[in-house]
Amino acid sequence: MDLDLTPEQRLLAETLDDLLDKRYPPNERLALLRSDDGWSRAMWEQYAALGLLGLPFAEEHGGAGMGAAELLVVAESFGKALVLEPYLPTVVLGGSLVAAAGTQAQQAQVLPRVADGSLLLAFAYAEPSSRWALAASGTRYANGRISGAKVTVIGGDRAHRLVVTAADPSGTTGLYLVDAQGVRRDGYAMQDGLRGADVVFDDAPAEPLGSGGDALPVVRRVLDLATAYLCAEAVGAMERMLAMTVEYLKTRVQFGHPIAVFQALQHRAADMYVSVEQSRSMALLARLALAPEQDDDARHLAIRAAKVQIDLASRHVSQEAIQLHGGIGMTMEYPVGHYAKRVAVIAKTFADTDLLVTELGAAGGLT
Amino acid sequence: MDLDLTPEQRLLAETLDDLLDKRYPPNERLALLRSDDGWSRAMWEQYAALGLLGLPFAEEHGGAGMGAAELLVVAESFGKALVLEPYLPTVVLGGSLVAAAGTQAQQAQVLPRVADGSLLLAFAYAEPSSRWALAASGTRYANGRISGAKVTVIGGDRAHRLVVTAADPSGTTGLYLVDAQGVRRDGYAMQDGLRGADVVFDDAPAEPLGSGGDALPVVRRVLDLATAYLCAEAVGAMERMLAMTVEYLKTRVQFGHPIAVFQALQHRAADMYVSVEQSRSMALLARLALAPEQDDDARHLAIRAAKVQIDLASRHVSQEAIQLHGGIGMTMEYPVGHYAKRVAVIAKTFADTDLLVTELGAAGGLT
Amino acid sequence: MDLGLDKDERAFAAELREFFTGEVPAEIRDRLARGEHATREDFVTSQRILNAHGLAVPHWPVEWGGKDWTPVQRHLWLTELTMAHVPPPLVFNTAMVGPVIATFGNQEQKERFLPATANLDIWWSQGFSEPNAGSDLASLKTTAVRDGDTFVVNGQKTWTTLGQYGDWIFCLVRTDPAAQQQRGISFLLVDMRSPGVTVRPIQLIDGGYEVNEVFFDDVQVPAENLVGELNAGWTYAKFLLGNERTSNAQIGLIKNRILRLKRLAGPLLDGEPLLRARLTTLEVQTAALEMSVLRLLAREATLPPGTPDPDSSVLKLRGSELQQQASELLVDVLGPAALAYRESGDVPDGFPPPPEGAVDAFPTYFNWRKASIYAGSNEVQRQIICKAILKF
Amino acid sequence: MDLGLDKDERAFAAELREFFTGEVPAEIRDRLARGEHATREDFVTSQRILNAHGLAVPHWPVEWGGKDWTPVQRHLWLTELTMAHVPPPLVFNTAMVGPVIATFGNQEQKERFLPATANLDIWWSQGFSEPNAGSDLASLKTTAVRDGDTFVVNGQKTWTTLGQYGDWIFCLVRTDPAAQQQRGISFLLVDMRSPGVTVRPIQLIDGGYEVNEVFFDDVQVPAENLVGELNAGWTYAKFLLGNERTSNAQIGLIKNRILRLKRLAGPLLDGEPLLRARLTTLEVQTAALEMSVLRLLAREATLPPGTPDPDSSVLKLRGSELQQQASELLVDVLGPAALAYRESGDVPDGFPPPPEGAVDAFPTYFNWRKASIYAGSNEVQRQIICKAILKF
Repeated sequence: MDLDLTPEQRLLAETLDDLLDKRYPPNERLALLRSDDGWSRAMWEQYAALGLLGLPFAEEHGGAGMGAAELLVVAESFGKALVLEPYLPTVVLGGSLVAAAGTQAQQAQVLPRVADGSLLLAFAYAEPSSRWALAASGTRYANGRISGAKVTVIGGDRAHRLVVTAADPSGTTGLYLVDAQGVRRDGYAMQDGLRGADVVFDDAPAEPLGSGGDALPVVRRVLDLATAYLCAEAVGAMERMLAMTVEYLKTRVQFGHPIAVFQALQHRAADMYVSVEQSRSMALLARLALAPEQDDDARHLAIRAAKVQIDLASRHVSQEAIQLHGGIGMTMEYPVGHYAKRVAVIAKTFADTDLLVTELGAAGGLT
Repeated sequence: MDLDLTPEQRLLAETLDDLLDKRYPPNERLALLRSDDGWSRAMWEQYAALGLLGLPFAEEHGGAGMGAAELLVVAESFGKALVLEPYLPTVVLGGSLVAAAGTQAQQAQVLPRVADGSLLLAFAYAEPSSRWALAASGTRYANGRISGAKVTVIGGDRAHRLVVTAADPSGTTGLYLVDAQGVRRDGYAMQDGLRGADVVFDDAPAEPLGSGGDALPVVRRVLDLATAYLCAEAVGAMERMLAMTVEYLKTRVQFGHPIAVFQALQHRAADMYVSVEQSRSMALLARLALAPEQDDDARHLAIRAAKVQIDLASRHVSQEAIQLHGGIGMTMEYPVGHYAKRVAVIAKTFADTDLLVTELGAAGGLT
Repeated sequence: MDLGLDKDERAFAAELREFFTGEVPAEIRDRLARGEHATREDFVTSQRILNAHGLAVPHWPVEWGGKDWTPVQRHLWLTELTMAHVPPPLVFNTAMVGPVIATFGNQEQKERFLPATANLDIWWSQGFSEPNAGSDLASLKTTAVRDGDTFVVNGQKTWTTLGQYGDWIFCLVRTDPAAQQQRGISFLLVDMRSPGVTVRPIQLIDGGYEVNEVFFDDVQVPAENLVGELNAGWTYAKFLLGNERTSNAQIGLIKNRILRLKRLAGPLLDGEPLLRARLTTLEVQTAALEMSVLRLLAREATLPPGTPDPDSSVLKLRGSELQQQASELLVDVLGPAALAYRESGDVPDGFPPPPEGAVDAFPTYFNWRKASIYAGSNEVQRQIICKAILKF
Repeated sequence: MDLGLDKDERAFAAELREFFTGEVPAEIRDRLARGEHATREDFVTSQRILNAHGLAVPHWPVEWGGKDWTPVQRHLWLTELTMAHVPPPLVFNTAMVGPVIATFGNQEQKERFLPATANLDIWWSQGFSEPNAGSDLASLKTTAVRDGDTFVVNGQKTWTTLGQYGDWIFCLVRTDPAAQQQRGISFLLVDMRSPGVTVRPIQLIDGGYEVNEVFFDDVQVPAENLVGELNAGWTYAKFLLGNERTSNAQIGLIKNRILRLKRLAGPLLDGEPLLRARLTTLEVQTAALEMSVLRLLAREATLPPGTPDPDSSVLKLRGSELQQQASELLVDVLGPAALAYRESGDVPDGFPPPPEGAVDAFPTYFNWRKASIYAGSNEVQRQIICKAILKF
């Protein structure tokens, strides 16, 4: 089996890496992080121009009609540059949910505007005490209106429309489109600087997405895609942390030598390399699992297994990256800590390692 | 609080260490290991002569009337030399059970003969599928007779009398004295070379120990003492593994240098030291918990906490000791592997780490 | 587990506990208990209350406000104080420059500085590390050139904790550029309000401003501010760093964190066996660390002051690891609620309030990565241990 | 998880699986499945069956019995074979000396040795390590002195795995004592029945005899047994050691162990969340390792034979760690039932039979400590990785 990227995917990766190397140096990223939006509208337009914002959508909806693999290429490049723009909430979560569950009319209404960059989406599912559960309970839909509260909505601060889970009167979790105008939002930076919001719905007008019924299977499927996206992003971030650490070891002089001569540090850098490589392998497994011919359950297990590996590895790599840098690695001005923050947030997004391991074990593992 | 040994305890430790340095060099130990008994009758007489076999028993029963602290001094010295004699089953388990639960007559009958070295005991409680449970189920007592099977009876191959847990007709677990003549035994070496046996009771004559009733509280108390004993023994073993490793690093030459110059190995030796020191601290906690004024529940938690620390540390220390030795560390002819085997067995004696951690957690931890 | 203490020691600890909870304002202690940082005012208020009761500098010489306590008593003082969520007496004052001045300073310096230092009338900063002198402190480059009655100081210090509040800074400066490494370094006290001193706060990845760069640009320092002998500063620095053998374990802090973890996790633990097992294992390891502290204290009396001890490195190493583990567990307990970065727990009307810990879980995790870096990185500690056990 | 394979590769694997389970006696495979060691006879029987079907040495040149397979096919061959509990073709024959003779030997050597080596008519042993040349192999001291048409060999080799069964041994010997380190070493084939060869088995801590010391005391070796050029043996050894980039991961072995762990643990796992979490994590890490194997195989075609690759070190490192973890988990699953040391599961009449795994759990744990020591210790592997990433 060909495990490599296709030439087109490779070109996409190179194009993006070039663009981000130029347009996303750490100091400019830091300025964006401190800006009002927290990210760059200009970059967003660039992504639209490159076709990234419609990458997975059908061509009839202004998309490029590509598959999950291309999304993961974007993710890894974005992970390397620690991109701040709301690609995950708008394209990967919101867009995919509309594409998967929306009626033709909804898709035609939403997706072209996502693809051209004029519409930002977010997916609101977590509730104040739901921890990692997907089913809606405190947010309720009835008669075209939603009431309740959602928390930690990634990209929820600037999204124009929200895809929202809510329990209908029968208790079934459905998906609804809600215009952000009709809700109250408390926007904030997340721990990694990316933006999010808590959202209060007070009889907010809501339109069922698609034909109704239990939305949890489609939510699970889209979260699997988003989890694989996070895995690829984390691999990009880990690769950079390793590269920065190696570079630092070679240039930082203490006791009259570059500290790379100290064998204890060498071996720890080697262990970091091992963690990165194993993670790259599991990100590949996640990519393969997303092939259309795989069945949903096998895909779900494989992607969640990938996340376990990547969360364990990224904790190891990020902690060692800071440690081997010493004090400088703990400062906002130096990039390595930002990568550490991003992977720490990824490790707590959609599920934590304990939950993933417990559920995998209960399902009988991978075999 | 004075955390040190008393001068008398220190003298005991020095006397024992001296004796064992002389009488228990690794090659003689290896010969004993391969002998029929698996240990030395001559050493047993020595221990009797030194008063070790009656250490914790009342003077009226030929004992020295000392406390648990002295037993732990013996344990640590025995751990350093990897002593093979059945001190744990005879004195710490069997003797203590008789002392704690036996009638005056039983104590008078058994303990002086333990103290003078003429009587070997063992404690038979584990059943084929009981895993770590203490309650007897498959072994049943009625009308002065026991039937059933016990497994992994430490020292059970040579013991003259067995202290046995069995369920009486009401299902209560009691303690019984059984003459080894009346049972069938399948003796074997354990994984660390110390001896044990499976025992089948086929209407074996049995005498209730003490006044009957639920024996589990006294069993728990004695196993707490024995667990503390194992902790001290493991600390002695770890100390030796560290010392051997340090010595080896300083003398083994590769690439033109003693391998102690390699910083990656230095740091791993340092981490071994940390593990040994933390274990020593927890062995001390276990010793303090055995003071008569402590209540049973606090003692139980403290000793089991000590075992958690010591099991984790001894796994780390033993694995690293072998690794840093390389191939030689894996041979029977070299002592370090024998220490590794002993601590591996200790980690699976009376309870494993998972069980200890789970029960400690369920009890609300240490505070 | 206070099995390592005798009856008198327990009574001593109880008395201190009563004092700390009774005399230090609950408002301050509650804030710290909630995971917030002590403000400058909190430090000052608390240290002055302690000082008024003779409890700010118990380890100083009695004539300068110290107590003739045993090492265990001093340990209990710090642990109880921490566990009562009292802001600790400023370590730069009480554990660092104070003992140096008391031991090596002249009478004028003692009279001028010690009472003010004990009462936190002077807020001291530490000027040791430099951008190119971290683990390798002896390679420091900040110079002090004698010019008549003054030294002229030029250079840069970094990682100066809470330097933004500093009144004075004690510095290691190179006074003999020709001398090798550790020789030629002196211990100099500098008024931070002197012209030419610039403090630049550094933002850390937790979002806070805890450390600073301090720049010296032709700063004039009266020669009388030299402590001890010229070019003997390395000795004083070693004394200072070797002085606190057990406080680096920060046992009170770790125990506080464990108690808080249990409180915040509550019934969650029953359904999360993996989390509970990690927490329990942390508790066990903390008990081991605490007993290691007591063991070292027990032989402290036999060691001359300033003697290094490998077990002191063990305490630093384990202490930092356990603090970090505790900080990770708090993130685990909070879960998704920890993801939003918030300055406080206040939310607009009608929004769900974040649970306790949501504000500080991640920042604490990020911030405490420092514990294995500062005060002699854990790699340096391993090196010290090696040296002791390999006898190289 | 066979997500990394395409349809053809899966079919290829299935075909092999069918062959292995159909053609290799169940009696042998069942014994291995129960955790017992393969006997000498098992190795011979199995390898001859494979050889008869052209499946013993697929990675050799086609003219000597090899197959023109892709790297992935070769990997599947080894993995399926292992997972079917077939004793692997003897690695010293098929992966070590065979390829060296096929690549560097002369025609006479090829004809004389290769067919017999493929068919296990000759049982080869490896004579590389010496008591003072372990990780530092280049410091080896065994000498071969040319004397007319023979070499006279003196010295000692050690850690010779299964050397007690050996017919011949391939040795690294020093032929030019004046040359530095790696230069001056030759690759020599020695008949172990020659006078002066003594084999002494070494008992390992698992109780078994797997490795040996081999002593050479004025052993006469015909000069025609020199492979390749004099003093060029280091090159051949490097070729030999660098030849197998992915088999060191031993992925089939680890997967077998995981399957067995699950089978033996059974319902125990439901009540032991900590154990189950460790097992699940091991499974995840094994999936990562397997995918790493496939990634390296995918680019194997682009690497010249014998080129070292840091990712090969990653596979060795992780493979050995995961094997060791699996062996620890088996001990955890057996619990107290693992404590008795038994040669077999047979017990006297009326005694409770030990559960499956009781016999081999602890011995396997002890034995597999070797995995991080042999074939280039994990410290050496880390050094190789460092060199590649630090580009020192």
